[in-house]
Amino acid sequence: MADLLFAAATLLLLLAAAGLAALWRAGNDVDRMLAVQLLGAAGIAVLLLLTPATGDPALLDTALLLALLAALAACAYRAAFGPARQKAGTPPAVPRP
Amino acid sequence: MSALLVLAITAPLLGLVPLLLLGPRTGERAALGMLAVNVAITAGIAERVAQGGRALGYVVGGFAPPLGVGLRADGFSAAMMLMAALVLLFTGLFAMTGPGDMTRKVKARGSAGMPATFFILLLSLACALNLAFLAQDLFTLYVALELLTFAAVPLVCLEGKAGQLSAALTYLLFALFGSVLYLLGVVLIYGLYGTLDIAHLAGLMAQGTGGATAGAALALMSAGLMAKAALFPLHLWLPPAHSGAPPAASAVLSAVVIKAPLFLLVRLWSDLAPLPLTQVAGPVFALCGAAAIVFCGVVALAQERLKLLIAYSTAAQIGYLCLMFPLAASDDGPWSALAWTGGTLHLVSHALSKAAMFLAAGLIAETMGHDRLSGLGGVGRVAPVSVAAFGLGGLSLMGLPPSGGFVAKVMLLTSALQQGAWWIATVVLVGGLLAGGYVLRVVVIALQHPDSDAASGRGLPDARECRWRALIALALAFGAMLVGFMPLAPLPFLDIGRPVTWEGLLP
Amino acid sequence: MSLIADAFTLVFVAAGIAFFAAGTLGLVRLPQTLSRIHALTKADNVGLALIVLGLLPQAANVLEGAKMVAVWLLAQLASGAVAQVMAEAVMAETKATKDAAPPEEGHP
Amino acid sequence: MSLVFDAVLCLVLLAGALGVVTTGAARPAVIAFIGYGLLLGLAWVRLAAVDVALTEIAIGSGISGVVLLRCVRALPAEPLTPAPNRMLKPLAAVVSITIAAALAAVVLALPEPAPSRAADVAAALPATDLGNPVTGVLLVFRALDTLLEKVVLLLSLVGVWALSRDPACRGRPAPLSPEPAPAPSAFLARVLAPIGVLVGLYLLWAGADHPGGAFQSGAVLAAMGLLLVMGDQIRTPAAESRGLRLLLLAGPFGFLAVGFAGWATAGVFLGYPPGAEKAVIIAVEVAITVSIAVTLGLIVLGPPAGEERP
Repeated sequence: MADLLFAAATLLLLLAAAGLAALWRAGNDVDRMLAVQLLGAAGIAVLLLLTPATGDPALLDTALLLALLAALAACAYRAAFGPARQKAGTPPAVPRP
Repeated sequence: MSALLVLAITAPLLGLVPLLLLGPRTGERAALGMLAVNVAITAGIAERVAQGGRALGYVVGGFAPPLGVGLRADGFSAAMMLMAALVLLFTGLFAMTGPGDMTRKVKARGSAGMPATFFILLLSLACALNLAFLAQDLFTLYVALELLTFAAVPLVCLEGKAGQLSAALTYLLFALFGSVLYLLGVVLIYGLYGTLDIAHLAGLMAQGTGGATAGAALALMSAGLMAKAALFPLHLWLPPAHSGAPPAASAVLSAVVIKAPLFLLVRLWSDLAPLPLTQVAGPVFALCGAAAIVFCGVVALAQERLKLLIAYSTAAQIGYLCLMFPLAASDDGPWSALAWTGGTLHLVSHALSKAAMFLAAGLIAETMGHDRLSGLGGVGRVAPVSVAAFGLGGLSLMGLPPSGGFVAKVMLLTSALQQGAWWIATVVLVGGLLAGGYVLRVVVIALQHPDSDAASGRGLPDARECRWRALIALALAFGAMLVGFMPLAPLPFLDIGRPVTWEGLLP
Repeated sequence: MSLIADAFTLVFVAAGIAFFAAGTLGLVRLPQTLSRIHALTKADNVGLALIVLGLLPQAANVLEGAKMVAVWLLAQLASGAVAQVMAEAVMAETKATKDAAPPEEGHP
Repeated sequence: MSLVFDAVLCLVLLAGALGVVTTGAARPAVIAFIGYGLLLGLAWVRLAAVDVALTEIAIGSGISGVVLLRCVRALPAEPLTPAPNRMLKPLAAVVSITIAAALAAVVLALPEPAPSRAADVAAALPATDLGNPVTGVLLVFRALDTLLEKVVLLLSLVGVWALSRDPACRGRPAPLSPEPAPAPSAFLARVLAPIGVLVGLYLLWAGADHPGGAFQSGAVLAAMGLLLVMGDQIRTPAAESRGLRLLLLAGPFGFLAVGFAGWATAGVFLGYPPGAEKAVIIAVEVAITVSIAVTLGLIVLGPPAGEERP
């Protein structure tokens, strides 16, 4: 069973990494933040999967912390790059093919 | 178990409470009181070590090393602690808000005392230095280095000028880089031996089980310490940081802050590393030291600003201690002991004289409104005491009698000649000549007739040096002179408690 | 009994991963930032919910299970709010740049 | 199978690190760094260092993210000076790779099994009533280091405050955002912060026997404080406030007071009173948690702006 859970965790990690890589090359900064959020969600799921796989209940606390602090980065991003600081000429979120 | 060791670390910290909670004047007085208490404590430790003829120890929390951490004062650390405590107290007195400092005229000239933040940093430095000299655990020493860094870097940018900020940032980056390297070395040592206590490690390392990994760990730690001590070629951060800081801050930075990593280098290679390894590493350090003496000495000669000149002189003088390594590690009985004493005395006398010189330079710059050498002609007339303090301090740098620098350099020279290390002897002499060049250049300019500067069209200002502050600088310079009255022989006090062991000190 | 529990876990975890995959695909393929935010929330909410549900039989005790549910609830709350924050950031940026291009259309 | 997971994690970590350093602009680099901190947290979990993982997630990914995003805001969009030398980057890469390879070789040469003090700690731990050996090492066996690290933290705040225009360090730090908080941020702060405070307190409580403890808890509390500031729910505090300064001093100096009290009760500095070890240790943990939270938060907020005009 533990092996299967590890396999699931590996799959999730690969999925998040793939999303990250794809958005990194083509996206703007908001998209990059989204990719990091996806990584955070996958990280929570990975930690949850590892808890029964390794039998260490303390991993749940790390998942809890990750869930809590994922929001902090988004909030900080918004506070740091409000429209007041927006440089003219930065392209908006361009629709991609 | 000597309680004084714990007090040496904690007493300076107690001074932070009034500084952060009460008004600046009350806090300042409390801070100065604590710096005086610190001198008393360190003097007490030195006296006990000398009386007992053996090291003092304290086991914190009652858990003996290697599980817990221990503090230990031998002759070498006691001497360094006392020196550092004295320099810190004198600088504190120099920086305090003195009589007449509150008048508007003085305030406009910017010579009022330093802000409360300065005293917070000064007290933290006292704690950090005492810890660096006392701790016997490589990780506790890392904590000491961190305390030192975080107390020293803000000193550079206290006035918040743009140049100071960038100098402080460079300093911070070098210091943190040094911390990382040091910590990497500590990790490797723990992975090899499973302990971080110097006495235990020295025993384990002497058995030669570590091999190349132990050497790599020591090299990493040394590189980190070299970055923090601004040893050539990692000295690039020092001149802008030390010359840009306010004078009282420059004085402690140059005199004592860089001495702690140097002290730890000596600890590492003379107390921790086995002798064969030290004999391999010694010439490398000596080469760095020689390069520092010659290169930074020449650069100091070319400086146009007084404070930068002194800062480069610091980078050069650090080199002398490194010349000591191959001489002290040669296993040559009395001659290596003489080199060891010479190196230590050089640390002490350089600290006193450099503090005096930076304080004097600060007063000169304050009186004249600038510190460009070309415009300092005749400054001896308006700032005679400061110029005297600068000159006396410079005497020690040149290595002329009677001064601490003279004794130290003669000891190094004798040891080098007796051991046939001609190139080291040459470097000592060349370094003295270079120091003579840049110190005398300043003194000659200061003693010129002011009219000889008529071309520039500027006379001397009406201002006079702040007399009581100049006297403090002069007292420090006289301290450097006093070291010069040591007999030219190995000092038994410095050898008390070596090699490092906990025998007889554990409860 | 344990076999049934394991099978239950496997089915639900697999389903959760499928939703994560769908979310990732959406994040990569959807044309506009706002719709990509939508995809992200899918992965966050449904995928994580299915995985938590699947893992519940594996929990060592009730407390552990409760903690898993708490993690999911917290992630729900956070990701929902984060989606709003990021969407607001996109709107603000688009508005501020005042580009001639009209705001993004609302369908993929 | 766990080996495959670890291998994938290592590869993703490497890719993440490359992403941070090769991304040209500052903003994407910082965003990548936030994600990289998250991955590092997973790596620490796999190294069985859950205490470190908690710290890495809270500090490396959480609080440093806020600091770095703030820094990016302060930077000009275009760098003022062009890149110094085209050869510099490849050179730095070569040097870094060489150092990494050398370190790897040296680490692989370490003896196996690694010598360790773990057995000593395990033997001495029951006397302290603690279940988490990490907390035991931090607060009992190496209490001096921990105490002084708290002073280091305080000093770093003093260093930040030294950058204030006002030499007496009065006034409030500038707000994190130049404009009023948008509604979603305010909502997030209102709802998430109370839960976060609960999580922080839980980590502190768990720290005595399980991974967690003062630093992790303090970091979470600081993050929640920053969230409240970013959501405009609270104002940045005034630096000269006596209460604030008492909170800053509570940790290091409360610990120091306990250390001195140990002289009276246990006969040794930083000893704990026999029989009441756990109670005193928890009291110390609470005090340092409060100080860590306040200090970290204030470090992120930056230097006070000077005395306010009435």
